[in-house]
Amino acid sequence: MTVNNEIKKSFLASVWFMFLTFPIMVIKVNTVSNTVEWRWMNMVGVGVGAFFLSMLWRYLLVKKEMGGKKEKTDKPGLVQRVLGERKFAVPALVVLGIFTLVFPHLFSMYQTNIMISALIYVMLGLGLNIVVGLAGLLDLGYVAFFAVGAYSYALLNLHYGLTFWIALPLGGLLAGCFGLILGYPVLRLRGDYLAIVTLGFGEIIRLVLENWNEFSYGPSGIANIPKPPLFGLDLSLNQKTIYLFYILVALVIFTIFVINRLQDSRIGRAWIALKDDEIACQAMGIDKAKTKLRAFALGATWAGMGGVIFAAKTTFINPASFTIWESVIILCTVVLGGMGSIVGVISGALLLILLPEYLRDFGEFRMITFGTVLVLMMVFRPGGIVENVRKTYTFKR
Amino acid sequence: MKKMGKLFAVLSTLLFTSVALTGSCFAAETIKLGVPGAHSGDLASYGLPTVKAAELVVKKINANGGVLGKQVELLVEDDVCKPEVAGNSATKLVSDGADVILGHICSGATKAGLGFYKDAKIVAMSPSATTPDLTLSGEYPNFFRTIAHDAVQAKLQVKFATEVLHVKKIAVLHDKGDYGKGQAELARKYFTEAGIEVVLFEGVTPGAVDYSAIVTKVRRFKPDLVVWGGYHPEASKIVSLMRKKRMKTAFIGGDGVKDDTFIKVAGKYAEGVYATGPMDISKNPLAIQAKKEHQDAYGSDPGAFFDAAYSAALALLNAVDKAGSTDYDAIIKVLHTEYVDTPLGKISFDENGDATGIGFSVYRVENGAFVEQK
Amino acid sequence: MDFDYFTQLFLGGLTRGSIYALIALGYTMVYGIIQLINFAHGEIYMIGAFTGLIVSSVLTMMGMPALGVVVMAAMAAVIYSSAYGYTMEKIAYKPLRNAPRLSALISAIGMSLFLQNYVLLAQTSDFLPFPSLIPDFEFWEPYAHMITSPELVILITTFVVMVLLTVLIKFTKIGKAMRATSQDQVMAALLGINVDRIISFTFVVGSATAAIGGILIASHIGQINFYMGFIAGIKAFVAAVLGGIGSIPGAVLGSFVLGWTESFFTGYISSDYEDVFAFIILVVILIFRPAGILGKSETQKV
Amino acid sequence: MKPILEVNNLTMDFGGLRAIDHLNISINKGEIAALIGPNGAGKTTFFNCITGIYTPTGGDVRISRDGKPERINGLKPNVVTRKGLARTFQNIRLFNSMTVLENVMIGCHPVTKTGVLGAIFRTRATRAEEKLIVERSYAILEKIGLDKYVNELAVNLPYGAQRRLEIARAMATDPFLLLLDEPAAGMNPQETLELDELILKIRDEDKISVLLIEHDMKLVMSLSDNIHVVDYGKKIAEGGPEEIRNNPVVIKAYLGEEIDA
Repeated sequence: MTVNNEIKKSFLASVWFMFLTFPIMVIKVNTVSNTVEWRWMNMVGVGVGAFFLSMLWRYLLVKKEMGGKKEKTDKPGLVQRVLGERKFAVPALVVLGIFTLVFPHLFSMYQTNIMISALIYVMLGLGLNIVVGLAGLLDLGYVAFFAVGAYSYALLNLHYGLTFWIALPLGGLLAGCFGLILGYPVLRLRGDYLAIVTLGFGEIIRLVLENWNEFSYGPSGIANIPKPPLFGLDLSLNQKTIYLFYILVALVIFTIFVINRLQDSRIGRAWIALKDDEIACQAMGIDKAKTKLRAFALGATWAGMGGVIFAAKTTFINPASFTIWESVIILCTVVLGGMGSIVGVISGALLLILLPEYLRDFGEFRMITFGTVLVLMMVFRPGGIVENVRKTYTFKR
Repeated sequence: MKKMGKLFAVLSTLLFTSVALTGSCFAAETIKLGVPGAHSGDLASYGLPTVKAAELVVKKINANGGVLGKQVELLVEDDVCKPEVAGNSATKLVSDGADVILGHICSGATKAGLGFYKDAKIVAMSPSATTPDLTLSGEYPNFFRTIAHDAVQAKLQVKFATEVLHVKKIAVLHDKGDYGKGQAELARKYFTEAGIEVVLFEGVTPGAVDYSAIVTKVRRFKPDLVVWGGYHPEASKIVSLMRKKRMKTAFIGGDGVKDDTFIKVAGKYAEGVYATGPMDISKNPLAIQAKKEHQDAYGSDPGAFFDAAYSAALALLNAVDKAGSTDYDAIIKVLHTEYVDTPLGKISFDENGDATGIGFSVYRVENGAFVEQK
Repeated sequence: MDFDYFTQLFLGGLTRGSIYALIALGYTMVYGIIQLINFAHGEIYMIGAFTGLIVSSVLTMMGMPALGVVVMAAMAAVIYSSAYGYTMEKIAYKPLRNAPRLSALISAIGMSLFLQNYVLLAQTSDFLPFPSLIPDFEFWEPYAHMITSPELVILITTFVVMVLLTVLIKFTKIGKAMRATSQDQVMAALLGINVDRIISFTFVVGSATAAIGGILIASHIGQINFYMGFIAGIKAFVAAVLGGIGSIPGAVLGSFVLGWTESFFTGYISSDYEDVFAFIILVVILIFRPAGILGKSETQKV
Repeated sequence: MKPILEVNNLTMDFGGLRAIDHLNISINKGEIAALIGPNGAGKTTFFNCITGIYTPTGGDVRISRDGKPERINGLKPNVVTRKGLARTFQNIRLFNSMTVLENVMIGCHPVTKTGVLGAIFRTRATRAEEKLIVERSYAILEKIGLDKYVNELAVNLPYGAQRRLEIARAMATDPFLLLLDEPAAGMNPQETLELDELILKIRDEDKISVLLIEHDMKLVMSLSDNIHVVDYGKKIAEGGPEEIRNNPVVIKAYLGEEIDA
């Protein structure tokens, strides 16, 4: 009976999707001969595919429902348990460390290069995690600060010849100031209103960079940004890439260190309190404005530093790299990975940046696969890959 | 012991793959033609025709026995026209052992990719990157292009506007992009030098739902000519709206507009629009053939930069063939010295890397086709 | 002369605002009912335009008279967009009803990417010419330099759609159920309202207005492309927030304010910074009215 | 004796609606006072006005912690809390994604001062402060009887425990006056009894004065030194439990007109 029922449902789904995809999948107007091409095979494909996929879909949903029935627990997941146990954590970290160290030597420059991209996004993700994951402020214009960092390095280098190592903290600082400037007027806004205003801010920065030629060289961008120097040595491109990789690894470790410390500190707790309940948070004596601004500024600082590295990595920047899509992707890394969780955000960033790169073999199906993965991940694991777990305290008494 | 064996196996596999990934040093079984460009996102329609051109050229060459007795393989990489992605595509192509590169599409992405190719000693040829300093700066000896750079077009537009149209004042509009704004600025520069007043210089937002405000503004300034820097979709929106609003002001665009899609999209409103573009090739047998190949294979007319891409693919593979190897210096030498027959005509490349033999002309849309103006 | 110029910019802004409004209505309705920023809403509008194009080309080739083509194409666009909206809700949002709100947002972004690339793969990456379904009316010729016939049709259609929507929501049974659901889903369910059906219905109606917008704009600007939904979608979203998201008159007013802002800024200052100014207006309005122009700033119950 | 909280002519209007109408209330040191009245009488609004969540339309709110009176209306909620007024909420507002202990640690926010740099470098001062607040929070939880839940997420606690956690959290802010908004709502008789003891303990051991809003008359009568009755935003009676119990105005307000008939 149920089997019959399931088949009936799948059959209906199949018919529905054949109807749905009919004009776009089946009909194609040939503009040369002005004839219509009827691609009936596509319809058959859609029908058969929808039939089986809808079965799988319902099966997985039922399975998820069963799993989801459990009360929300604070039982740590596998990852946390492994990391929590010293006897697993230490060897795991050692292996990871060694792997990271030899990575650029084991793999080609291309692999190192995309790993650099991925690590930049890890930094950005962790930075945005402060704003969205911890403080609960939905920021859709995070890329603005990234752009500020990148342009700081590019322009300071171009005009004053400042090197990477000076530009790195300076870019971070400047972006942090922008974070304050943006944060101040939007303190009163909540939720989606905040999201749209930050989105607007991101666009404003990009448009200014695009239009103000005298300042930013407009859409033609700034080229020949130097990679970080190493004691004046003359490095080959490959060596420079490897060097940049190591710098980035160090910075990511530093970021993890900082965020880890922050989230279990007085500051971090205030952020989470703000996210959970703004009014109760204030009633606990926490200054809402200050706490929000702090989150904005710190998050922006990290984006700024990410931007400096980004400029050093690509050696050429123009406003096209700082569109709203970048903000969206960074937000995806945070939510997909698991809001507030460091391990989660790192996995999210690696997944989202490496996936499209390795999906290059799918060629034209790359982006459609990417979109599908996003939807599926959220439907079947809405909390993200790794959910955040709060620190536990022990008392000897 | 068994464990050790497994570990060893894993390690050696890792090593092997990494060597294989780095190893363009192995004698390649095929000649690899890298095709990086925008294949998804908002600029995909400028990148994909190049892939199709490369596919057609390679199919034909492979059917005739390939180059140097080897089959040609395509390595298609999407760069979404973004510099940072272009850097990754470029390193991927280098790692995968591409021998020559057909791309990138956008100037920004090209700039980002060229450094990697230069370092790896690979020749790159773009069908569409028109920023002048890519070739004129002399920084990239490995860069070539089968399209004239923007300064050539801008000068031609000035000449045509002053000598044929006798304009006194113009409005310059652009799409704020890398390509469009670059063109517009050169136009402003050369028109001003020629003593023509530029009454309006503004960018419009590509993809906006409506341009009536800017069109109204153009009407208010009463220019004799609107010079457009940018691609054809925005151009056709603006022209259509101008005509719908009963404005008869002349309109001239660059090679981003000289595209049959423009006429198709703008329809009757396209009539009378001027555009500069590569010399008329519609009589060139190779061009006719290329177009036919595209129609047969894909059931539609070729898209933007198709002919330039087709020619670039031919020029690159011809250079490999003539050079007798995929050696960098040999290929460059051939490109600079030998002429090759392409849909664009018989072309070679000057010391900067710009194609010679591809002249530019001004066209006017007459009865649904671009007609060369003498 | 100057007054003429002002009038033209005013009318231009009105047209632009109408277009935003047709898309923003869907955003605001969906938001009102499930508090989701439906990022893929712009894609529904794009699909409406594509369906309209495909159907009208096929019918024209079959030799149908122009008026029939217009009617059929518009109907097909509305039906298919609604179907896509309905299906999208079932797949990407319904399973996430109780999940964190950001997860639903990411799912919507995934959906947007999916639909864009689906059309890119199944159809084309090229710009396609869209037939101007609306002819130039002869009686309108004297005014055509001010506002073209298609623009006139856009204005009228938007007005009609808005009136119909208001009637639907204010005076019909299902409209009442929609309002109840948007106020309190649990309570609505307790009162015997089928919440799932109401949400589906909202998506269907929102998609239908987007589809109308899709074909109107496509025939106004004469071309379509798989990417056309993205920017229009973002702008409409801004408009919806500007007016107070969740509020239908707010979405319309916000759209007009945005349209006029852009139009007058372009006309009197510069189109270079047109969007910058649009966003600055947004920020300024939200600073003084944090819930948008017509949004009710909900005082939180303490 | 000087009052520690003195409210004079407090008025609060929402649009045309007057929620609080020239209310006068004063609380003395060491007192447990109750604010009672029918639903919708403006009790919670009163709390919101004196804790800074609403800005009153008129009137004065003064506190004096060490004998020095200070006007606090119009101050932000967080500032009010820092001055020593702590509150709980009628509709429980815990930080659900944090553990019980962390909820109380948040309450310690006003008494600590670690900044961003301190947190990053975990300076000696920071470590000492962390240690201090962990211990202090734990001590409060022990007192309230929630120590067995220390590492549970707040959201997973039973209802009665959540109410008590709100009290614990408020106490952590180091107040001199605790404002409890319906602390016994939803509790069973046993829990209410424990709450009764707890409030007395807070007053006697921690020297914190208490003002509570409550509908459980048994609790109010057994605890309070002084009871203020409000209706329609106006004070209708004040006095000790016995006095209020027998006040006809109060009976009328609670039971309506028909009692007289």
